[in-house]
This record gives sequence, C-alpha cells and structure tokens, in this order.
Amino acid sequence: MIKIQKEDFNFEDEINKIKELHSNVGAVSSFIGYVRNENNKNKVKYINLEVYEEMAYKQLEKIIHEANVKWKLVDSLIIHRYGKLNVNSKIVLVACFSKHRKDSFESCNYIMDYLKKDAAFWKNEFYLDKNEWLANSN
Amino acid sequence: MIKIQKEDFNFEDEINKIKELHSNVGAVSSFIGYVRNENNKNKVKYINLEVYEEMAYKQLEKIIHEANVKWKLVDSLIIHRYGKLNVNSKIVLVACFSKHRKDSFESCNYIMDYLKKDAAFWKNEFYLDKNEWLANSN
Amino acid sequence: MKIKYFAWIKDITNVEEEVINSIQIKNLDEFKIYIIKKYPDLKKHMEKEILRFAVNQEYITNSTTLNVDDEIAIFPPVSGG
Amino acid sequence: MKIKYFAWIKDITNVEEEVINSIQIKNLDEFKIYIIKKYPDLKKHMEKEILRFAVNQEYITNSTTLNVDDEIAIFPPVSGG
Repeated sequence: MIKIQKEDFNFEDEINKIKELHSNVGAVSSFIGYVRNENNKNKVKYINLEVYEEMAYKQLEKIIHEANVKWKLVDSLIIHRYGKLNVNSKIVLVACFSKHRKDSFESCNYIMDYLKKDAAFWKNEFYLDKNEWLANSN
Repeated sequence: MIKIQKEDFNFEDEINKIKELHSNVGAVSSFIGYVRNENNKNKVKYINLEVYEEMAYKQLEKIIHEANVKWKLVDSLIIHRYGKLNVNSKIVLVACFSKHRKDSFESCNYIMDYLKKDAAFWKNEFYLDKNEWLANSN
Repeated sequence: MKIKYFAWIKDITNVEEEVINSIQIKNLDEFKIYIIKKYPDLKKHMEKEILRFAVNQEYITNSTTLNVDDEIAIFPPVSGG
Repeated sequence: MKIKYFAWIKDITNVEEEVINSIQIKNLDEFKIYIIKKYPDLKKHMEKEILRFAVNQEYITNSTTLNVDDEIAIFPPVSGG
C-alpha cells in the first residue's frame, strides 16, 4: 500500500492494519524518517516538502513491484508526507512484511535507497534566517 | 532501553517515548517479530517463550554497548516478550535511533543477529498434536 | 503540452504549471531549446546537467519524441525520504 | 551452587532449579561429570556438544573454576527473536 498524504500517521495502527491480513507474517522491518532539529550545522525551524504526486505514486508502485520480484514479501507499506513539517515530525514510513527476517530487512533498505535517490519529493529546509532546497547525496 | 516482559506493547508509543527525548534523530530502523501461523509445514497454535531473564538483560545490555561502539546511535530500544504468545502476537521489537539512516539500519540488524544467535530465550512451539523446542538456525 | 516545474525551478519560471502549444516542439531537445529561450536563467542549470526531465511521469534522459498531450516536468535532484 | 535448567533440559531433570553443595566440584569439567551422574539422560546431549553452559549469566566454553556461590545454567541452543 502506498499513501502520499499531508497528515501524520500512527505506525502501530498502520502496520497492524496490514499485519491483521496475514497470519503467515513473522517479520516486519521498517524505517521511519523524521525532521531533525539541525542540518549541516544550521538550526532547522521546519521543512516544506514538495511532491510531484502523480509521478511519485507511479515510482513507488514500480519499486514495490521490483522488491517483490527480488524478495519473498507478503506485503509492504510506504507512507510519505508532504507540506509543512515541523522538527520531530515523521516524514516517511517504509515497512516490509515477510515470513522471515532477511526478506523484510533487505527489501526495506532497497525501497529506501530508491526512494531517496529517485522518488519525486523535494525538501525545502527553513532555518532561522534563510531556506535551502536539499538534494539527497546518496 | 531494554524491556523483557509478558505484556504486549504499542510500538508507536514505545518509539515515541524515546524519540521525544531526541530532536536530533532523523532515522529509526526497527524490526518486529511475530508468531506465525505455520512453521516447517506444521500449523502453529501458540508458542511458549521461556527466558533466563537475568542473563538476557546482561546480554542485551552488552550488545547495545557493542552497537554503540560500532555505529553512531542516539538511542536504542529492545522489547522481548515471554510466556504464552498466540499466533499473530508480537514477540520482539528492536528499534535503533540515529541521525542518519545507515547507522540505525545496520545496528538494528546487528542486534537482531546477536539476539537470535545468543540471547537466552527459547521457543516452545505448540501444534495441533505435539510441541517442539526450536533452535535458531542463523 | 502541459509543463510542470518543481522545487527551485519554480522560482525561475514563477509558475508551477503552464500549457504551451508549439508545433515546433517535436522532441525533448527542441523542448529544451524552447524553454531556455523562455527562461534564460535555466540555461546555466541545463548546462551543468543537474536538471531532470520527466515525460508523462517517467524519467527521460535521451531526446524522446513529444506529443501535444504529453505532460513534461522539469525538476532538480530529489530529496525525499 | 545454584543450578538452573532451561527449555527441554527441564524435562530431563524434572526441576527448574536446584542447589548442590559438593566440595568435589571445583571447575566446570567436574560439574559436568557430577551432573551426568545425577541425570544420565543428559549424557548423549553432552556428548553431541549441543548444550550450552553459563556461569553467573555468562557463556562459558572452557573449564572454568567454580565457586560455591556461583549460578550455573545449562540450556540448549537459543531461539529468541
């Protein structure tokens, strides 16, 4: 499942909703990204996250498909927020559901790699007296 | 933080409690293990998880210390349940908190590897007509 | 064609989105020439090859044929996650 | 010494925990001999080297010196996580 939304989310609820469907799942690996209070020694006030929503959905669908070819996944979940996000806010959740740990673990990392490298999201980070558009290094 | 407990836990709450302390955390990687409905083609009814609690605490403290030497971690959390656990119940949560993804991701996997290989827990798996003590293969 | 601009590209174009109707633009290379003429400040970024192009929500690197109903997007390197 | 048994070892000993007071037992090797004598069914598992030993909650592989107030644990391979 892919969700691109402004709203915050509760990952216990989000993960449970999917887990409930699959009694054969033994492993859920997940990554949560947050807005940090500091970046490159600048104090961060908040970020504004922009998305090309139609493209991002297509991309995330494709990467989930690729992960399913490479690993034995039972299900997967990506939630990516956009809009104004304060320090400490959640930005992204990626969770991979599988029978065994290795599949969930490796696919979760694979999806995050792709997401950071190619998915159509841009962070505009606001400091005390300026703002800056970020570009992911990896 | 290390918790060895019978009770279920809410990972949104557990992770938030720690995240709230650290505004410099940008990455939380976590693993959740669940009781599956099937193992080695046997239908599982429930498991009984035994622990050598005093030893397990010492071991998990040691592994968290080692992870902190190897990676830049801001905080970490291990919750491991024991007692009777039905199919779909959570067994374990490992969550690693860091500024950047790589540290949280690798340390979470490292802790899980250790936990499965050495930590003083034993699963007694109950099927329809028999039960079996498991031994982790990895 | 519908053109979409993202992140700091919008600060150069001053629009998020616009429709251009030019029978001159038959492929991505011709589109690039057109857009630099319209927004000269894009030229230096185009030359440094940091801009990315998507046609109908797919990354395009080589000069692809364009149709009048295509959606073209121009944006800098991404920073999601 | 306090001795603790876990998992299916308990099915052999029929106790989870017991205290033994023997001045004969000065190290782990002597303890193993004592415990096989007491629970002959442990012998075959001991020989297959699948059992694990902990003294004061630390894994012990070589024969270590034991003291009267040590806590010794015997258990099979773990299966946590």
